[in-house]
Amino acid sequence: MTLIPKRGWRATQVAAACLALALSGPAWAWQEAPMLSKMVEAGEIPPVDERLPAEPLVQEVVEQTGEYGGTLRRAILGGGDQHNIVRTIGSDNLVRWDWNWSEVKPNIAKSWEVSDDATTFTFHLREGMKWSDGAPFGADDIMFWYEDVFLNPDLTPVKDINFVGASGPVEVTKIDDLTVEFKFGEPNGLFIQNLAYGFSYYPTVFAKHYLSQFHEKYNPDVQALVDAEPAASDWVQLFNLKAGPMDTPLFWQNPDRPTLHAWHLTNAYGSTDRVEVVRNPYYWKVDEDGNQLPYIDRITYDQVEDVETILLKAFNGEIDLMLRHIGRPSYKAVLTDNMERGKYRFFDVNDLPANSMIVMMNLTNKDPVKREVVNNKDFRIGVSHAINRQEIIDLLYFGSGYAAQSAPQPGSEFFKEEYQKQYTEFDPDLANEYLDKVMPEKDAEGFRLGPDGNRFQLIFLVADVFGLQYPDAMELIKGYLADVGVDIQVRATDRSRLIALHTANEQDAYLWNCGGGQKDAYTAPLCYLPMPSNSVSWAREWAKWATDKSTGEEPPEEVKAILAKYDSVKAAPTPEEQHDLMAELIEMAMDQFFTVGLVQNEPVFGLARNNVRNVPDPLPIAGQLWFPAPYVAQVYYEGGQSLP
Amino acid sequence: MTQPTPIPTEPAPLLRIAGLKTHFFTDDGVVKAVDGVDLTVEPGKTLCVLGESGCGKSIMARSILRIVDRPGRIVGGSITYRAADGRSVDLAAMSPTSAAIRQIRGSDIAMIFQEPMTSLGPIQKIGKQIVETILLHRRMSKAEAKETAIEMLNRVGIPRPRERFEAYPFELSGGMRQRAMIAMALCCQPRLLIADEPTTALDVTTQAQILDLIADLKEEFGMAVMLITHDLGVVAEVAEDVAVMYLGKVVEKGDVYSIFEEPKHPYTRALLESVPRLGVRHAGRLPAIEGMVPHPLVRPTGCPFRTRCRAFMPGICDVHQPELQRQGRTDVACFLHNPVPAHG
Amino acid sequence: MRGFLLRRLLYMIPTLFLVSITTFIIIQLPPGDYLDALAADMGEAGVENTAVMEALRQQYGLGQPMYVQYFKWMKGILLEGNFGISFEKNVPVNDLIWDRLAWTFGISILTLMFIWFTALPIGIYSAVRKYSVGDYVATFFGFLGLAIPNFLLALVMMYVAFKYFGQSVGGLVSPEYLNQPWSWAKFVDLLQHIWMPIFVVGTSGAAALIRIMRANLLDELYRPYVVTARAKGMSEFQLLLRYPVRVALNPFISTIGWILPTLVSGEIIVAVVMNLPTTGPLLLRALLVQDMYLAGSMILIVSVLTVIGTLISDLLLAWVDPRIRYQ
Amino acid sequence: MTMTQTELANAAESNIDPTPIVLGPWALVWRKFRRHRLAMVSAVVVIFIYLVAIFAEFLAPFPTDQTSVRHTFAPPQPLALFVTDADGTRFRPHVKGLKMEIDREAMRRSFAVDAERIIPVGFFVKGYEYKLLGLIPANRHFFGPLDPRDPMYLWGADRLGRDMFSRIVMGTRVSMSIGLVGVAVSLVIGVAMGGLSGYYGGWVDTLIQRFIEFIRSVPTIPLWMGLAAAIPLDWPPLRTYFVVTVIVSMIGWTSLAREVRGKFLSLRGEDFITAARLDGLTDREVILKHMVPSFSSHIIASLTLAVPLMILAETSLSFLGIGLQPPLVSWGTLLKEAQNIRSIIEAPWLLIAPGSVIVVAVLALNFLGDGLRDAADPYSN
Repeated sequence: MTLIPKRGWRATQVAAACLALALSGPAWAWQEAPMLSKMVEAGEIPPVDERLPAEPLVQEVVEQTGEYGGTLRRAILGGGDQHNIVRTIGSDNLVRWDWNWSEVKPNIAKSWEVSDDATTFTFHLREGMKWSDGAPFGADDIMFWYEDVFLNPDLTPVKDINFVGASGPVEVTKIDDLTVEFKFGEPNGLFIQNLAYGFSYYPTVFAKHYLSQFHEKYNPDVQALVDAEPAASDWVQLFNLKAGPMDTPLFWQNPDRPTLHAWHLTNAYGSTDRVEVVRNPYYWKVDEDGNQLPYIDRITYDQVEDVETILLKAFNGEIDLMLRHIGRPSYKAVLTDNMERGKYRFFDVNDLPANSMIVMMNLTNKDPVKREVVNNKDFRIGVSHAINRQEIIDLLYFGSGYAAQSAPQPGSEFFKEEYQKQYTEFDPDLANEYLDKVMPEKDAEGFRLGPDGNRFQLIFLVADVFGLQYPDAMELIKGYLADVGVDIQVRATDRSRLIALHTANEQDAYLWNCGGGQKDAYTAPLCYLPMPSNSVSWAREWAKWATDKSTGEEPPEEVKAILAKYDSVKAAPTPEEQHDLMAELIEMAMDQFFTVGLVQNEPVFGLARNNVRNVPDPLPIAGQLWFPAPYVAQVYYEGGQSLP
Repeated sequence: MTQPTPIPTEPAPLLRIAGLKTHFFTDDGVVKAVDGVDLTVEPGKTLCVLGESGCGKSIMARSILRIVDRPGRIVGGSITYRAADGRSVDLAAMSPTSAAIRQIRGSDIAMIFQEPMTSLGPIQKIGKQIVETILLHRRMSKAEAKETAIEMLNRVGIPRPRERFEAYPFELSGGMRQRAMIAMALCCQPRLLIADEPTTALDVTTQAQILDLIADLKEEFGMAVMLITHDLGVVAEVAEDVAVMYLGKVVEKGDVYSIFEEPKHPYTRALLESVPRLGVRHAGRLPAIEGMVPHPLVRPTGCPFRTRCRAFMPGICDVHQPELQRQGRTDVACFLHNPVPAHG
Repeated sequence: MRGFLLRRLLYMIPTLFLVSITTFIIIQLPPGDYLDALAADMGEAGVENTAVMEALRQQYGLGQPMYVQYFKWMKGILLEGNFGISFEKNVPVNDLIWDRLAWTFGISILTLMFIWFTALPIGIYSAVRKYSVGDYVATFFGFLGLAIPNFLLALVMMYVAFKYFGQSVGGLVSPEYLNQPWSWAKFVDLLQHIWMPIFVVGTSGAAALIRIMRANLLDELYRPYVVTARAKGMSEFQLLLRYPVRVALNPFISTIGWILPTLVSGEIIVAVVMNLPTTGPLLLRALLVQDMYLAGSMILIVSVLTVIGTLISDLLLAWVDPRIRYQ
Repeated sequence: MTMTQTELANAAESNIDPTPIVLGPWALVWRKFRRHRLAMVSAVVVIFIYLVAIFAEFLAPFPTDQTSVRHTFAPPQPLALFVTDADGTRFRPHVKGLKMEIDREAMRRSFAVDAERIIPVGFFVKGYEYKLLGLIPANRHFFGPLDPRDPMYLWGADRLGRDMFSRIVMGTRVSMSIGLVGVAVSLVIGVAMGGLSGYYGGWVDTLIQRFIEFIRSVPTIPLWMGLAAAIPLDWPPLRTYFVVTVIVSMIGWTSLAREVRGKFLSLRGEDFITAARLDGLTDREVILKHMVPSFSSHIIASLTLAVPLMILAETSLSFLGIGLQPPLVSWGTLLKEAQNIRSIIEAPWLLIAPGSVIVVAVLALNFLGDGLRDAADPYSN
């Protein structure tokens, strides 16, 4: 496998050199990392001018121009922690969000145009841009993805929702080697936003020169490769193995795959004690002084089995920059105690979902009695008033955070205090009043009887996720609800079982969080309307219906109206229209009060060694926003290496 | 030991036990298993120690070699052994783990036990166990030791000794095992062989063979034998001298003819009466000794046998302890024969 | 002896067959499959990607009925020695486990040695000096070792190592030696780390062994053959080692075969806490995410090891104890 | 010797000193056991622990789920017996109040002793309501603050401000009963299987031995995980608890069965068993009347030694998150909650308290079992 990129590089070397000579003016004098200079001297790679595109992305730095060198040390859990890598190096799409998460900026595409009706999007690529193995990157790679991967029913049995409009999948055409056009059958006003989020990595991760060897269309002898690979039994499996999705471990298990990322893998995730990534000599970003990024030579991820070990490593100063796993409120105190020993500081992380802790009651429950009750808004209001949010906050989060509904959060363009505060006050009498409207009868033990005359009982699933002590919260909630006569049973379970149960629509209720509190209200309004999702389901059957009218279950009119409104948001061509329609949608959703939000956390935190610079502070992150990935390239060590 | 021992006319004894006391300090109290035993073993002679189970004869024998298990301990008396070079040592004064006593064990004084099934190491080959003993006491190479061992196995009447050398104990019959034991005991040509009920676990024919073997070997090696038994038949067959023990004491001793012809102690008499004899018809049941051996922790006052004695004399036997005194041809400890001390 | 061996080998076949089926059932018992676990990982990271799931469902062939999956798996193992692939690591199970099994065996053997070297002398002492102060002390620490849950000890020791020795915690080598070729320095570093898991895993094993040795030896210590040996004039130490200890050791020899499988799967929790590159964490992770073939293969291997281990134990026992051999 | 034995009957009439009373086997066991001092002490400890388990609600001053916002991670408060003030020193058990400060930056609460504030503690105080032995409604507690709303954290408080002392006391019931129930399950299966195997021998023995080998060859943790995960989620916690117990007992029965088999095998050849058979007793009678009694003391000893194993197994299960679930409290779940660096550093009592209780209980049970085992064979030595 390693031979192919090399051959590819040799083949393209001449052409690339010609292009560079012909097209790139000598206006810039690029600088490179010392480690790359050595490689240039040794003849291993071409000089920096030939590696960079004609117009590299000039990356604004957070604080100041940095220094080259150093290894960024992190820890990675033994399995399932691919987002650890994704969020440090993975996210480099056609376009990106700026580091305040306010505006979409050029990235791989140096510019783009949107047609007036918001159906056609034309992207201009950077001339002379190269994959991490030195092979040129261009429109053909995007077309390879589109024609041979995306449209291939074997490789893509289900199309990613971001590239599908109401009338079908997007149409992509190559205008020339550096220009591609994405065309939808109807207006798609959110496309550029979507494209800036993590998932939309697809068009720019399929290196045709490398991956075509695994594709039956390009390699008639692909069966030989299949036979040589014990983990694959046909070419589709082989292709998936070599070109897996970035948000699964697969992507990070193929170090041979060329990428456009700032660092590339030297070994596969999961097979050794340490995953190591080394700088991509062809990375296409420079700082304002013309220094090729990234500043930092390599990143190591030491594989550990237990979060406790990561903490101890942090105390020991063996973690240079990290927020995943350790940025939890409960670790703040011990991390504070060891700041001097570990020589690190904290930075704020703006992880603001619509709500950190949401009671999601299944509105499409299979049990008709439970469904009838939870679909009654008065019941949900009653539940909401019965919960002592402040006590939860005080007990679990040291009083940091505030009571809130699942709604746009402060800072969001849709924020309204009335949304955030509705039904959040703790008032058992009021709760009883509302609940009496739904289930006035009680049994001998004081628990309310359902419409069928039996004690009404909901089984809540709870998994210990997000480091937010959900199981503890659930015990408290159980008590609050018992006080107002609602019998709930708590069943602690692990995450995967919880997911398995709710994707089978076999749950009554569970605790989770929900995106859509900030800018992502447009693209991930998971708690404002029924949407297909792996982890959020309060009305799974309606969501199914919304994507495919032949499946699932038709929702009531009010819900259909919200779904229709979202279609109109997507169709709106201008940001202003989008905003207005989205605001209307949120208003409708708030009135429906689908889910009961409980707590909004204060910003969490990340940890950086004292000489790690250019760390965005506060750093916004969200489920879709795979930060800090696009901005790690401009992080550097003062002194060129980590503190001893 | 109020009287000085009469100066023997014969050569000095091989082993002289005087006032030996071996007590067991258990949680429930002190068990006086051996409580003042006086014995002598003459060179080249066979002494039979006779007594019921639990009378302390085995403990006495083990005391000689100092292999009494804890919590047993010698608390008094002496065991004087006259070595081949004529010097005498007091075994009772030695430390049971000392090199000196270890040199005597197996080499000067050897012992065989009543359970040939369990007295051999279960998972070591017979030959190895014998060779081990030889190498402990004799300076010779392993090969020589092996030859000696095989020769010894042959000598004790084990057929195909070279083959049996490689056998494990469980592969042999009881008689063969006891022969192997004897071979092991005699491989260093001891001057005294202590045989602790060596035939109990064997069938009658084998018993006779083993006894014959011991007698033959005794002659051959010119060693003394201390045979511990409860079997009067055995005594009659092999003994030259006899000592009768009861509750940790020797109650009567003498040469075998005197004891059998003229037993003086009521216990000795009772023992002899309880043996069926050819040609003697008993009117009813064979007479047996009345009563049971007292509990070891509850020793009777005065004469230990008084609880079962047909000639019990109140006021004498339960007050005074009889001492062993020469009466005619035997030594006996009984107030029927000995003078009663004036004061208790 | 040959008949015995043959019979035992024959018995193994149905046992192993049963084991393979049970293994498969065990890994299928929990509801859901690997993709649910993957979805959960993604969901916790806030990632929503429903399209990916469908593609992967085909990739892993998870839609097929259970017996089909079982037969495919068994066929691969029996005919090609192919244990299937790990869903999460996307490499053949074979590539993943042997390395870790080697580490596991290494640590197991060292632990075993640690246990034997500490426990046997203490156990012998404890039996010979029964009810002495030393015996009470040994007994007390023995039971203490049994009573402290291993993972508790592991965590506390790690914290102590971190707090007072400033040692880099977790794993068997310091971070700077990860992914490095073997060198003397790396080996020394390994020695500095490896004692901790050996100690933690060893304590409870040693504790149990002390107790067993003491009990076994007490059974043998007052047997007539010991008296015989003593009467031969052997020194106490010599005869102790040659006779009663030798016999009392038999039960241990018979457990050698058991040790490997228990250490492979028994110390999972310690391995997770201490971050050891052994099979334990791999197995646990595989079970948690229902990485079916990986988990199944490891359980199967452990089970086979147990069965083989039992056989080896029995053979060893027959070898060291002639009484059994000739039965 | 035969002569003494035949005379046994006549012994009484002759001039015999009082012989010590002949003790029955159980009395002998007891006599031997009593001498094992450590085991005696342990027996007392074990009885004490079970009493705590039985009267848990009475002994626990607070409900296990009573949270307190003001006392998360409150350190243990020492119990003082005397009050010294202007009126002199008087006997008045109390704990000192706690002052709490929040450090928002480090997200922690720190506590200082408020020497001014005395929280009087009394015996047989009123508190939350419960049912003694599950039957008798009551609200008196052995001891506690006179005002049940006052805080008293003798062993500190956990992350939700719950009283560790009460939680450990209540956890005793679950943990200790898991041991007992688990052992009972093991006993039934183990004796039945071992008995069949050892008594009949032959193909029955082979079959059962293969089965045991098979069970033992399946690694425990995957087996546990598989079984635990297969428990339907809508089962109430108590039923889940029972199933977990059965799962835990899976580890016990095979070794017990082997032991029983060994005993059966050795007894089978004994004369008294042969005699009983020749007397025409059925197999069942032989087993129950003659064989089981002759090794029951051994079985009891092994059972005692199995209980601590079960307790530890439960902690392992809890550690893996597949054991008991809240609101059930066991020592294992308490230990699991404290299994993190944060607890070791910030609230070590969360680890120390349940940890030492487990160690003490397991130690006591082990010593007890050891003593029983030593005493089990009254005729040895």
